[in-house]
Amino acid sequence: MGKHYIPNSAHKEEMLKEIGFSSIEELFADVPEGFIREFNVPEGKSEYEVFMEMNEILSKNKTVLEMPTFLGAGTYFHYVPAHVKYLIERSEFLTSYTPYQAEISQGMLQALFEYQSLIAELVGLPVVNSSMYDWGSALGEAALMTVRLHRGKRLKFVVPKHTHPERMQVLKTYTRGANLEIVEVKWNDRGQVDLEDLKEKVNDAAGVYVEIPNFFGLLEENIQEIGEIAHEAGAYFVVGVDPTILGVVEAPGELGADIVVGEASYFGSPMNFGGPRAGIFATRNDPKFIRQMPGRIIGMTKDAEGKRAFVMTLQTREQHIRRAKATSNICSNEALVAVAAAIHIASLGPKGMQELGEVILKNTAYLKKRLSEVAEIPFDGVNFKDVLVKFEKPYQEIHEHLLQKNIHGGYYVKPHFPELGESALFAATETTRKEWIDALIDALREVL
Amino acid sequence: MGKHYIPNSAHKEEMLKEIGFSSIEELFADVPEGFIREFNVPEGKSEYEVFMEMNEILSKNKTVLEMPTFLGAGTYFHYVPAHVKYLIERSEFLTSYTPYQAEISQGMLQALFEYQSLIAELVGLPVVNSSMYDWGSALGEAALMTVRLHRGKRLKFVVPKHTHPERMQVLKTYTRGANLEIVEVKWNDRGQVDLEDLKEKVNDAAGVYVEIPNFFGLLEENIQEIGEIAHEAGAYFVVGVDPTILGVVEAPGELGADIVVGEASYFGSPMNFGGPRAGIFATRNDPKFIRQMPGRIIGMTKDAEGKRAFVMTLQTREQHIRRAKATSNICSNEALVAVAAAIHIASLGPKGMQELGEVILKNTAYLKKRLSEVAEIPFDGVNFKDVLVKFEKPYQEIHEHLLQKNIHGGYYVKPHFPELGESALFAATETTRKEWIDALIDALREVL
Amino acid sequence: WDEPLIFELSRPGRVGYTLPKPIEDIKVDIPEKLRRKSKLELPELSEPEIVKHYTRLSEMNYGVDSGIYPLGSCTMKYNPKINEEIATHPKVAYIHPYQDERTVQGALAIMWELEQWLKEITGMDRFTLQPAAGANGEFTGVMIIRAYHLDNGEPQRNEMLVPDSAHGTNPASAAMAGFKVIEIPSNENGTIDLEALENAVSERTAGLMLTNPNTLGIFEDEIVEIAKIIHKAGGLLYYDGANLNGILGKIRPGDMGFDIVHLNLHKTFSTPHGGGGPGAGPVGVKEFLKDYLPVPLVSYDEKSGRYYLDYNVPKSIGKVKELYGNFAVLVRALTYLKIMGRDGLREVSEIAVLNANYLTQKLKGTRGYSLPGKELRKHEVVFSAEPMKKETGVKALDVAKRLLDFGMHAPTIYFPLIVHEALMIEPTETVSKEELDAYVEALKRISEEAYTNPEIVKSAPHNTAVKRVDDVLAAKKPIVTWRMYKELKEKGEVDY
Amino acid sequence: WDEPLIFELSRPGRVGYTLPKPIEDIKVDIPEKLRRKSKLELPELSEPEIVKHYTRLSEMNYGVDSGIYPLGSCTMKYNPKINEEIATHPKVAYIHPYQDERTVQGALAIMWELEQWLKEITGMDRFTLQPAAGANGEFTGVMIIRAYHLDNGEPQRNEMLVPDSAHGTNPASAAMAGFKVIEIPSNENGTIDLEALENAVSERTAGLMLTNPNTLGIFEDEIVEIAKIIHKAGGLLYYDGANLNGILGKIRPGDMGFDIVHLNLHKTFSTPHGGGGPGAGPVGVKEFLKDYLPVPLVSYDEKSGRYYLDYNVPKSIGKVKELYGNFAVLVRALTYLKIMGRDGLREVSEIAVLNANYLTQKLKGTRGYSLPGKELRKHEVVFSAEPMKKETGVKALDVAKRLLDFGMHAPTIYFPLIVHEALMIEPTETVSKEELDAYVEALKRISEEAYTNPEIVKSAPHNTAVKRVDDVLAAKKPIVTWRMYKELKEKGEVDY
Repeated sequence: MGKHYIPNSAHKEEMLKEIGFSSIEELFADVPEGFIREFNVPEGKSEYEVFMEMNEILSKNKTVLEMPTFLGAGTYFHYVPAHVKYLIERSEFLTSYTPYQAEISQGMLQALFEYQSLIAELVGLPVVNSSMYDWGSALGEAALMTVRLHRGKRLKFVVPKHTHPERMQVLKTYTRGANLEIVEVKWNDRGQVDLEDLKEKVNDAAGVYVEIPNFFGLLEENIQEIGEIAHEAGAYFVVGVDPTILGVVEAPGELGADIVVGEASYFGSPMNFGGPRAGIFATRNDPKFIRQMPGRIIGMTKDAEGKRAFVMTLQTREQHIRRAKATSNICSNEALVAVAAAIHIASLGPKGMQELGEVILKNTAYLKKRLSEVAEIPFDGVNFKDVLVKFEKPYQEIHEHLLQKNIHGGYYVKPHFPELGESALFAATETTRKEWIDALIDALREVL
Repeated sequence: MGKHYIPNSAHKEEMLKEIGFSSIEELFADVPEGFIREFNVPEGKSEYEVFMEMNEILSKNKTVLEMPTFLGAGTYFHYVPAHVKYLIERSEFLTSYTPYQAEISQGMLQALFEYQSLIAELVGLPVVNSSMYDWGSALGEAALMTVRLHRGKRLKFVVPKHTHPERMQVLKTYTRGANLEIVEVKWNDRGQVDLEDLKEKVNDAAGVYVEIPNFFGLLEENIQEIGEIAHEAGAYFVVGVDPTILGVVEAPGELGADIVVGEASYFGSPMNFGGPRAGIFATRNDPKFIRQMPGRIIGMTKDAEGKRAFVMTLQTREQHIRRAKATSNICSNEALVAVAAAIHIASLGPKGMQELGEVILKNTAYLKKRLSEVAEIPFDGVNFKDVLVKFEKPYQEIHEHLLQKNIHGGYYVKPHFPELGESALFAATETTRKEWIDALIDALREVL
Repeated sequence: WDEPLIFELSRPGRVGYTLPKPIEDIKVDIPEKLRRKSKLELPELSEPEIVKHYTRLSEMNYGVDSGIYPLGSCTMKYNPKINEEIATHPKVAYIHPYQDERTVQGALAIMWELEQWLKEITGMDRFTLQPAAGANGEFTGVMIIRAYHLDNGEPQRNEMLVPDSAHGTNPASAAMAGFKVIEIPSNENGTIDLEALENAVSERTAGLMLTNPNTLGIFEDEIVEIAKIIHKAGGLLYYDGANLNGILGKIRPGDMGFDIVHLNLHKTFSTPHGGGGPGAGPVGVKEFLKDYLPVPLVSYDEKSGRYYLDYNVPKSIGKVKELYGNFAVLVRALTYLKIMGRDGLREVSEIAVLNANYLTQKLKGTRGYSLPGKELRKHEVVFSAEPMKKETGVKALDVAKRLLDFGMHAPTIYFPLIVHEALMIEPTETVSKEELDAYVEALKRISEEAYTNPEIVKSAPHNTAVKRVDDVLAAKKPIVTWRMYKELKEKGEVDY
Repeated sequence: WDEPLIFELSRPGRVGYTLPKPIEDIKVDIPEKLRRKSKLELPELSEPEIVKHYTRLSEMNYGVDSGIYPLGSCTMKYNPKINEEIATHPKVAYIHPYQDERTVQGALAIMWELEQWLKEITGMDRFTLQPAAGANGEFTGVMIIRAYHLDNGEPQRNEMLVPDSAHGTNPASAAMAGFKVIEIPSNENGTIDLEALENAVSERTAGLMLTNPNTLGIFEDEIVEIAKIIHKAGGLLYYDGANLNGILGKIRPGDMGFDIVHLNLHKTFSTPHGGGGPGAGPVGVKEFLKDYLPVPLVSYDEKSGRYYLDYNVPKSIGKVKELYGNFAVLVRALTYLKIMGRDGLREVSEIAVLNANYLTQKLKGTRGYSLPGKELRKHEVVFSAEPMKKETGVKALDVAKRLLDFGMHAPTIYFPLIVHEALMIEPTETVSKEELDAYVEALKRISEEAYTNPEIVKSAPHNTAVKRVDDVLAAKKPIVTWRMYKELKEKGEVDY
């Protein structure tokens, strides 16, 4: 029953006596009668029994190590170097709280400062917070920030219709309280944001959002133009980015973004069935922007002896001080996930980042080429990770056949975008192996 | 190719230049011509590729978590609490060397001192070294020590014939150089050391050895008598012990042992296909014994300011000082395995040790009871972990049937002791589950 | 020691990685205007250097495994290592959230089983495990309240009541959901002032957000009356689970009248806090609110014996986070629950409360610290250093910093806001009597120092890697990235 | 800081474990005379306390991840974390050595594949992976030499030649195998004196144990002649693999004429040393010696595609360790080899040698340190502090202790024995140029101190958790367990 976690279980009477109580019940004397009850949950077990139980339950999962998997759509099988996991499991990092006491938390503070710094280099904006929950919640916060930047006078936020559905849902929930209207812009026949449609809808927008790459896995070719359209209309330009692309694609900050959001956990974390993750949030070095930023920020300063030191800063924006007027309600964030990302990014360095981007581009191109042998690829353009494929047959049939062949096919897109027909996203990363793709194409040929 | 482990790969020319060399080849100029060659091994690979390769190879193992397993015979499936593994993987422990520089190695030194201390409490002898390679090599060293204690004047070492075959083999190899004669004592019809036979053979012996429990899993009932017989003949008494029994069975030191050996890795380490392990080596607090001890020993002392400190001690016995005249050639031992054992033992405490012994005794008794329903149990007495079972049919047939039922049967004894017929050792520990035994008995019924 | 920034350790040419080669060397043309042209100024280090850097940084950090960490309202209990072993299992790490349900039955079973435990522990009827942290859970909860009232045709219910002792996230979350926040004062006992509450409720009342035990560690013993007032006014009662450790396994929020609950798995349920996250903030609701929960829920189909992701939530507020929550955190919590069980969970709150009261009684009466509110506490206690400040000039902050010198983590300070110079101490059940005694000793010694040698306290800490950190400077001259630092450094505007 | 002994942290009643209940509550009667009656004085602690204790102890220890660790002849290179991840995989941990071979094909494949790598790397024809460490490997090797000569009807070959610069394990292992040890002197170059060797060989010569590069870090450039002398005399040439890092991937012992080789996987092959073990010391032999190897070997049956344990070794020396060796260590080494590959292994020795020579040249000429032997080194270098000792009284030991003050690990000292006041420095390939520069700087600074303020060096270390440790006292008054300590303490014989 876990008594091994509770040292003073053995000293109840002694301690009670020392403080003049006669029983544990007395310590709960202020609880109204009838509230204290027996719970209907199992008795405690030994660690061994639970180890076996959890192993047994987990054995029912089939991992991507056991089964070639072409799922992407916002979650990707990247390889995380072993030293990243090893380092973040060190208990001084793992078991610490938010670094309220800077003097004994310099390690975590510096690691988070480094995370912020590394993200700044990647996204090309110098102000970065120490993480949001994920890309989706970062997008929600970004939208709200554009409203604050407009002092609440603009209540429209423009997004491509082909924004990732999960993120779109989070965005909508996040902005409902602020009565923000989410306006969707069409895609054109190349699967890219329709600039004409955007121009029609941009008026009075607080912000305009675009993703690199977009939901179809395509590089949006007109990022800069979209930013210009936004800025001309007085809207702020928010870019969402998969940061693994940033060794080969220009930093969004250089492309005109006022706010950059994205997913940091693509570095340093395994997929973990979708969580934990960590949202990137970056903005311009401008007091107006900084004041409106959500989330924890680590800053550099000095100590009483003039030595460099790190500390949580700009806290007057935050909930524990500003309460109802805070820039966000966020308190716990995803610090350890951010540190893992930092270690991974630092391990890659500039050369590794570029190489990673190139390997993924090439593997995606190979997957696309092979898929085009057996199915329709509706959109041309450059793909990164995801490739939209359109089938003649109901995709569920294809999916079943692949499963039988011990292959996990792609992400079914029709439920979100019925106009695209029986289409699915198939994804490649640096971990994708030629023999997997060969087996996929063989299996597809059998069923198509 | 692993350049990520080698920081200066990037600085070859710069460094060579600084020290006045023009090429790496020049650094190898003293190597006779023709020796430097290309090796016929594969090119280096990325960490991800090797991760996948090793995973694939390992997937061909079937673990005891996947398959009820009744193998024991010197290696047992004990459960190791997760915090043990977690702690010994901390890099300050894991990546340190033998603690030559005491001032920056107090952590490992104290942990090993604690290991020695915990073992001393278990075995009832106050002098313990910081580990041998395993039980078998500790036995070999113990035999050699009894010879040294006799100044080489006795060259006979008496052991039960039913000593574990692996340990017997190691003992023989270890003592061959010293021309020690290994004399085997018969077992009686209860599977215990035959005292009459022992008395006949004990003359001029340097040492007499016995195991708790013996190879058949039985408690030798006459440990004290065996010790007395040894001592009367002027021989030293060496006891080998499975330390997991010592919460319920008297400490060998209290039963008359001069030297205790055993396997420490039953605590703190998983089976690991048989290694690493750690041999226990303990003896009396008597300068005569201490001087003849093999292996590293950690001692308590003080530092220049009078503060308690720990250090490797009694090194004049050892190879790096004594060279050919050392008490043993051992240098690297099994320090981390010993620390793991210490953490595990400390976690159990006196109550846990007793409980562990009792649970194993009871589970073994249950296994024995159930096996007796379907086969012959040749020896009565109290079993701990192993139970010798004798079948009418060739055991290989039975083994094949069990395998087909996803059960791994016991250890086939006939190759070592043909006189016992088609017998095998089946083992239980605290990890054995009722449903495993039920399945085993069902499967045995089918084939017997 | 001083550890340079990783950028300062960089040497051109070094690499800390190996990547597999591409499957085929296809040339891919990124449109010219999108090709990266700006310099990617990342550090260049080898793996051994990276490992040394972060190993050293870790050694400059204090965690639960380093010593007592009695941060009030944070429940910094021991994080069992078995949780880590299970949660880092390949069968957890290497599954994709969009896998066919037949290939992730283990993951879904874990989520489903965790929900059953949480339901029984809280007395709620349905849970979402999606929220990533407490505040994310609060937001989920108040969005449900919002949706419920709108659905009931009561759009005027736009006022959220929050006690003045509440966590800052409560008003912040309510505000994010579009509510007007009404603060309810506490009485001299440290609990909610019933009269003020009566006066505050109206047809505009959406609900009340409450922790119980509250942030003073005091059990809101008038909870039955509170619930009546809120429910009678048509509002909903929201339970902030930050302090559940004080009643775990003994008392259920659902039985006390709460309609919605969020839990902090990284507090009460022993998952590590990771220096600020990841946490997990599941939200449970009573039956009548379950149709508002975020999608998807995890359901079990008895007929097929299969777990599945249930998107059939008619009035769902949508999603508050991508996918299904911080799954690896959920795994840890379930592992913990199975080990603790009914008997263990109850032991948790009993010993947590014993420890807090032991500390309270031992420290009580020490010069300089007063004890506002009722004496009997649950899992935590709030002392005030106001007398000390008045008499010696030593502030709660100074006390906190001085504690660091003794190798102990400080309590939460200056919270709750209703206590001046607050020292909010939550020992949890996983510290030993000796640690409590040592903590009391340290606080007593600091009191002595304050009255005899206040300077030593005011200038603390003295034995830490860095001396007192200047947070005013940090806010005045924000440097939050290497890029900003370099710029200021080049301009000669910083000397650190 | 000071961390009490775990016994001193004990409090009656605390437990740090949970055990499953027995399957059935059968009463088992242990014979009265065997029942434990003596008290089991183990400490009683909860898991959080145990974790804190060992976390603190670990923080009082220096490892490869802490900084430079240039312990000569120990090859303290970086231990890649991927090795740990693979080696702690459940498929490694949870297999029993006596499992049916069909259920452990993965484990056997790993051993078999590792052997293929080691064969090619050393130029040997067959390997045993059984030895647990270097010395255990040496013992295996010399036992094979013994068996070989006996088998050839030459029982008189009972002399083992060992250079005076050899590791202590060489003579110790030879003696354990029953050999008489004959020491061969080194010449002024630091290599074997050929003439002395010629004079030493006879019909009693069993073999010569040699490291190359030797313990001075110098390549035995007359190895061809050495091999000829030994072989002509009827002896065998044994290669001590401790220094293989100096020639890894470039030169093979087998090509140089060695008949038997042991390797230290925990040195050259990057497996961690664990504070003194576990290591692994595989032994490889030329074809004509393979029938003497310990049982079992791992073989592969092409026909069935199956790996198996091969007990068919006709003249086997038996076993030198239970079972098959330190398997989990073998897994780490194979992981390393696969990542490094042909190109990486060569890079290892090239950079290891570059680093050692860089350090040699940078330090050379510093007052107080002389450089005995040839200048060109391989993986390590031995300086002598004899001039310093003569001129200032500062000994090699003092230099070593002073280095600790700079947060650096000391070199091996007083070894090899042929160099007085030896400082044996092996940087390995995994340290950076800056670390080398800092090390040279520190040694130069110590030299300066020795000549200006010797006391500061002689009384070092000053910045460590404990000051210089009294090892004379430790040997004079041996206290090696808590039990011994308690006894002496009770008698008042110790004040620490």
